[in-house]
Amino acid sequence: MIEIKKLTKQADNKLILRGIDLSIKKGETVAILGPNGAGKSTLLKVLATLIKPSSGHVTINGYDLRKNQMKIKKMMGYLPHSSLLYDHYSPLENLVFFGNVYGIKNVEQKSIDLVREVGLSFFLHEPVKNFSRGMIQRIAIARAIIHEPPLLLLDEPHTGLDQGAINILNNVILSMKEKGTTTLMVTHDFKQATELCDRIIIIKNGKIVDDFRLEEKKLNLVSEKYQLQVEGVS
Amino acid sequence: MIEIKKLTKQADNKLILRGIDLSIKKGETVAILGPNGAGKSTLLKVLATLIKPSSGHVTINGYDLRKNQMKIKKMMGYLPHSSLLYDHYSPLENLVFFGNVYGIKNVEQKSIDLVREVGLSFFLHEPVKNFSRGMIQRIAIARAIIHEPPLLLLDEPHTGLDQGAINILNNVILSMKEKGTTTLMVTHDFKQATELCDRIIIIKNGKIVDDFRLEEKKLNLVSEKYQLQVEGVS
Amino acid sequence: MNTNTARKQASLLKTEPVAEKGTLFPKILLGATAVTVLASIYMIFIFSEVEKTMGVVQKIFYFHVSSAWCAFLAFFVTFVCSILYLAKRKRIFDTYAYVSAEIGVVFTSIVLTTGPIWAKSSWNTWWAWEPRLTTTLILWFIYMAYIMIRQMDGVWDKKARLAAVFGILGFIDVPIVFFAIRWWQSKFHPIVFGNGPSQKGGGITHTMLLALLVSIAALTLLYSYLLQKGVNLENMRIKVSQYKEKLREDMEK
Amino acid sequence: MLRAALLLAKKDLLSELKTKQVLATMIIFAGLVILVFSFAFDPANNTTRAVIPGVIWVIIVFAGILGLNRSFISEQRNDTMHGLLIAPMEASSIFLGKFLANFSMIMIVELVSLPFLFLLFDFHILGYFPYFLLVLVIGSFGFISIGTFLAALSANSKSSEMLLPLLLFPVTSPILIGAVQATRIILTNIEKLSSAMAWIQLIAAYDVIFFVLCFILIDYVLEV
Amino acid sequence: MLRAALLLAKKDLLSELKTKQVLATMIIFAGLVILVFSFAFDPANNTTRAVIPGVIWVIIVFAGILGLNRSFISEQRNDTMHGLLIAPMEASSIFLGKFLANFSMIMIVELVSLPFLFLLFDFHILGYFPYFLLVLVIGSFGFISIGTFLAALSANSKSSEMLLPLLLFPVTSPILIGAVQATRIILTNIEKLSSAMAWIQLIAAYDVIFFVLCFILIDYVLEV
Ligand code: HEM
Ligand SMILES: Nc1ncnc2c1ncn2[C@@H]1O[C@H](COP(=O)(O)OP(=O)(O)OP(=O)(O)O)[C@@H](O)[C@H]1O
Ligand SMILES: Nc1ncnc2c1ncn2[C@@H]1O[C@H](COP(=O)(O)OP(=O)(O)OP(=O)(O)O)[C@@H](O)[C@H]1O
Ligand SMILES: [Mg+2]
Ligand SMILES: [Mg+2]
Repeated sequence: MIEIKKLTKQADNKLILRGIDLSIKKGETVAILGPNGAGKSTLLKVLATLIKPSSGHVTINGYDLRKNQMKIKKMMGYLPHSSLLYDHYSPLENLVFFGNVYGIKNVEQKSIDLVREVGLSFFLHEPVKNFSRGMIQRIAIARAIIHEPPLLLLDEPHTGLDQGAINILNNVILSMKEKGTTTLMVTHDFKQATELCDRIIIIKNGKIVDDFRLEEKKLNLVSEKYQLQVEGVS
Repeated sequence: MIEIKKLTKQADNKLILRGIDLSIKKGETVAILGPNGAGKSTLLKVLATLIKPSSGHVTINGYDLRKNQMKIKKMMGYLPHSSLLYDHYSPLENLVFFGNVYGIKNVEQKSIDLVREVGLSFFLHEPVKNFSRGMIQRIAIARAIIHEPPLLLLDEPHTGLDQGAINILNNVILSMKEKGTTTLMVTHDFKQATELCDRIIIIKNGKIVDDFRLEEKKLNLVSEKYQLQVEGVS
Repeated sequence: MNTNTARKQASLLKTEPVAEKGTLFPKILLGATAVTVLASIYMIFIFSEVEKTMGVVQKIFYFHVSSAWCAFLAFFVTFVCSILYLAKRKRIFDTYAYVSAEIGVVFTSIVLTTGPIWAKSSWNTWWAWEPRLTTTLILWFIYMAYIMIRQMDGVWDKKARLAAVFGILGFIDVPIVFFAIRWWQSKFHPIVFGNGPSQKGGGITHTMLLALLVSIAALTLLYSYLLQKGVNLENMRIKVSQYKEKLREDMEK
Repeated sequence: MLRAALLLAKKDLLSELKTKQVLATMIIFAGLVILVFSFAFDPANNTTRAVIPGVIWVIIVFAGILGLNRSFISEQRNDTMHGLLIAPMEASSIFLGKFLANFSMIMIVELVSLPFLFLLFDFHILGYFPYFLLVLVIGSFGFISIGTFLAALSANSKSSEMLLPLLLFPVTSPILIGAVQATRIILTNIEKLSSAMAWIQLIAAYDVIFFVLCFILIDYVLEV
Repeated sequence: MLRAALLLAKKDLLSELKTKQVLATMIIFAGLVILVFSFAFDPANNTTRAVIPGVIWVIIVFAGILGLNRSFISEQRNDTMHGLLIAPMEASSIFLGKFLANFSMIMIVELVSLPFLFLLFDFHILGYFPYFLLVLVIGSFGFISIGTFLAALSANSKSSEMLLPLLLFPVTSPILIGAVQATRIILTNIEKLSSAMAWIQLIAAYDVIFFVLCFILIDYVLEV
């Protein structure tokens, strides 16, 4: 699904990504761990076509990231730190707008279903700006998956969610996984990473320092490996 | 330290807080749990003098919230969802500005120390807007504690922090606790709540539904009680 | 906007006490208004004499001056209620301030239409950039801005607070309008009451003065009737939305 | 591509229209701007009449800047701009959508404010009305298209915030100069219509060149 | 209180020095207005002199609004406004700080653009220079102080850019009328200095009343 070769990203003179090589197969659920400022979000942004890499080569589903942006954009759902929602619009209006942008059919019904799924039916018509953090995050998740993308890029998706919403999100990710969706998830929460993912990548200082599969869901293994790699960093 | 009596908050006709009675003693560390949209952040905002309650009575350290705002503001450190930092300014400039606003002495040195403490010495002079989420959160924490307030209001302070930073934050909170600081912390992370706090409050639908002390640090107890109260909510 | 409020006013008059029950007061007010309005019409058109130089057009005078007075009164009520709101934070003051400002805008609009009609026949121009005319226009703009603040998005208490602040600031223009011709020695606009520098124009006789007083009384009564009615309507609207919210909350449980 | 652009324009205009206040706001705004000019320049005075062409374009530029600034800055809250960038729409659609929204807004402002202005300053332009309209439309077109482009540029490139104002005026000044001159000739000196037409042609050529250029270059501007 | 206000003003001005965006917009806009008017009028022509007082205040008003708009909206990013509100400083300090920053900005704009204007129109005002300066300062003072207050008020609205002129123009119009009249008398008709002084007194009185009012009322505006 995703092939990354010698990817680097430089901002001014600062190297943020220093040569990333990575290959992710279709259907995998990959967690990306790493200390603050390691370059995790930057990597996701590159994959989301939001920033151009300085050098290196990326293909997604066979499409070159530089040349076939339109195709890639269509099949990708991206959930960044910010919500990407219009403050003055209600959840429904937001979802309908983005649904239309992605050209999906039967937008209205689909949006209503999604809002119900994330448990905010009662707030369907209220402007998003009055929402609490967790409620905004729920709508943001709905926005990211409205076009049922075969590739999901999630940047700390569990932020601000309560226990119920975490369960909803995990179920969504798992059910999409069953449909064959590939998921990349940046997180600082080892517990969720172990629960959801079958592969863990640790990034430090713009480089991949560890990359292992997680056959049994063992929390200890993850924190051990993380400790080992990141020890003495901050 | 904090006395809340029959506090309600209404936005238009929507009741957000429906009669909160709470009394917190000096030096306590209290975790506030609850589902999304329960009104936790709103409660904190009321205490931070950011919104006026619709009815009810609040005193902090004996000062009335309506009348003695200045005194209360001076002794309160507040960390909300947004960072409250100026994007174009570097961490140093931000901290110096806020330090000056609080009228503390030797601002420059203190700011440098704080930035070092949160592990960002290397970024002392770079504008905050380029920072990663965790880095911003670190500076935001530094901003909230720069005047060594005897009362800390933290709204999901662990958001976006990596393991190292979580340890730093927890140490800061614990060491401030030893100095007698009272802390109110909204969080969705039971683990941190159990580790740090000696009292747990559960809010649901704008009301306090549970309030218990945590003599032994038992994670299970917290999630059990939470489950019990919030069950079937979302 | 202006036509909007005017229409609302019209519908206010038409839709009779369907929902409103209770005290006798509004009915008395309505009766008194009707009687004085009829009386003033009689006074204006039949009782009082026709002015010598201007002729029948001068009859506009009574509407012109009395609606100006009512506009001032309405804005004064807004001013006072705004202060009261900031001090007491009771929603009722806010409602009064708002409704009163809307009515005041309507009256100002009447002044701004009768004025030019009159001006066309007596000064032979629709409009002149003259202190009182300009300041009156500004007054109209200020209270349009006040209404725009009310239309902002957000919770009512925020809007009420900001509007109250602006209601206090904006009122400063009212005395300016009143004194404009007295300070600036206007060439155009006549002064009738008080002693300005140039005591010309007007030439008011006893019958005219009487007619004027009656029509001022009539319009003041009309104003209080409209105010009372508007406040009732607004209160009703608030109650309905409260019930709606309650229903929704019940559903939520 | 057009579909996406229309969607975007609709969204922008709807979010303005939702409150239903826009038109009221604009009318009052226009009235007030004219009020300010009537303080500044005595409308009765005949020489100040000559100000009108200038006033018209000052209004357009000023209202335009307010709108343009907003147009992309409003997409900064919650980074909604990123939402558009990751969506399967071309950068040129975003440009076109924003341009359409801005252009309709400025047209509404002009439609509302200029009649006021003429009324107030007692100006009669019936005969040359089509020409006047033409100047207005192509002048605003150029100003807004370049403005939209540069607003995108300045809103997006994080390091170069001072670009919008610094670039907008110099780049659009040929349009503005041409428009003021053409307006003046049409309104006060209609015999020289041919020279006004020359100005109009100049503006039109400039418009076309820049619109095409913006269309091509917007791809590079809207990279994050 | 003054200390906090100065801190805030310093912060705003420093961040302006870093990005230079607002000041650049204001100055370039001022330049544009001058340019447009110099097309409309032959600067050499003597009768067009009458326009200059108007042009001066048009520049101040419109450039001022561009700056005022920014002043509170810039505090919305990351909710830094809340940072100020929870700090132990009074609302009036915030007002004073913002006022100082805005006032210095507009003074810079005037300082830069007016000499340019006089040069272009070949105007000699040496004799009455102190009076002229006085009018400028107290006129700008009133305009900016009321403007800062209303900017704080309108920042609560979604379309604050449009709301601000709506609120600001009518409330400040007495100041503007007075300032234009006083400027005109001083620049073209110095014999009537006494009537200019009357205008100046009027403006001064208005300034004082409103400054005090704003100072009292800002508490209510800056509640969240
Ligand atoms: C063209 C627009 C006009 C406007 C906006 C206007 C506005 C006003 C206002 C606001 C007042 C009330 C102030 C007060 O009671 O002191 C007033 C009063 C009055 N107006 Fe007008 N007016 C206009 C035209 C005229 C004309 C054409 C005449 C007659 C030639 C006229 C004659 C009067 C008189 C006699 C009063 C009572 C004056 C007093 O003693 O204050 N007005 N006008
Ligand atoms: N435009 C930029 N200019 C300079 N440095 C930048 C820029 N953008 C990002 N950086 C730097 O790149 C580094 C990586 O940022 P990134 O957001 O990818 O971190 P992250 O791994 O997501 O961290 P976190 O866990 O805190 O979210 C940071 O040190 C940041 O300061
Ligand atoms: N201005 C407002 N107008 C209407 N409703 C509001 C307003 N502000 C907050 N609310 C509502 O109040 C409720 C509580 O919000 P609050 O931010 O306190 O929740 P929270 O407990 O912090 O949730 P989270 O865990 O998601 O952060 C939400 O349902 C929100 O929609
Ligand atoms: Mg990140
Ligand atoms: Mg919250």
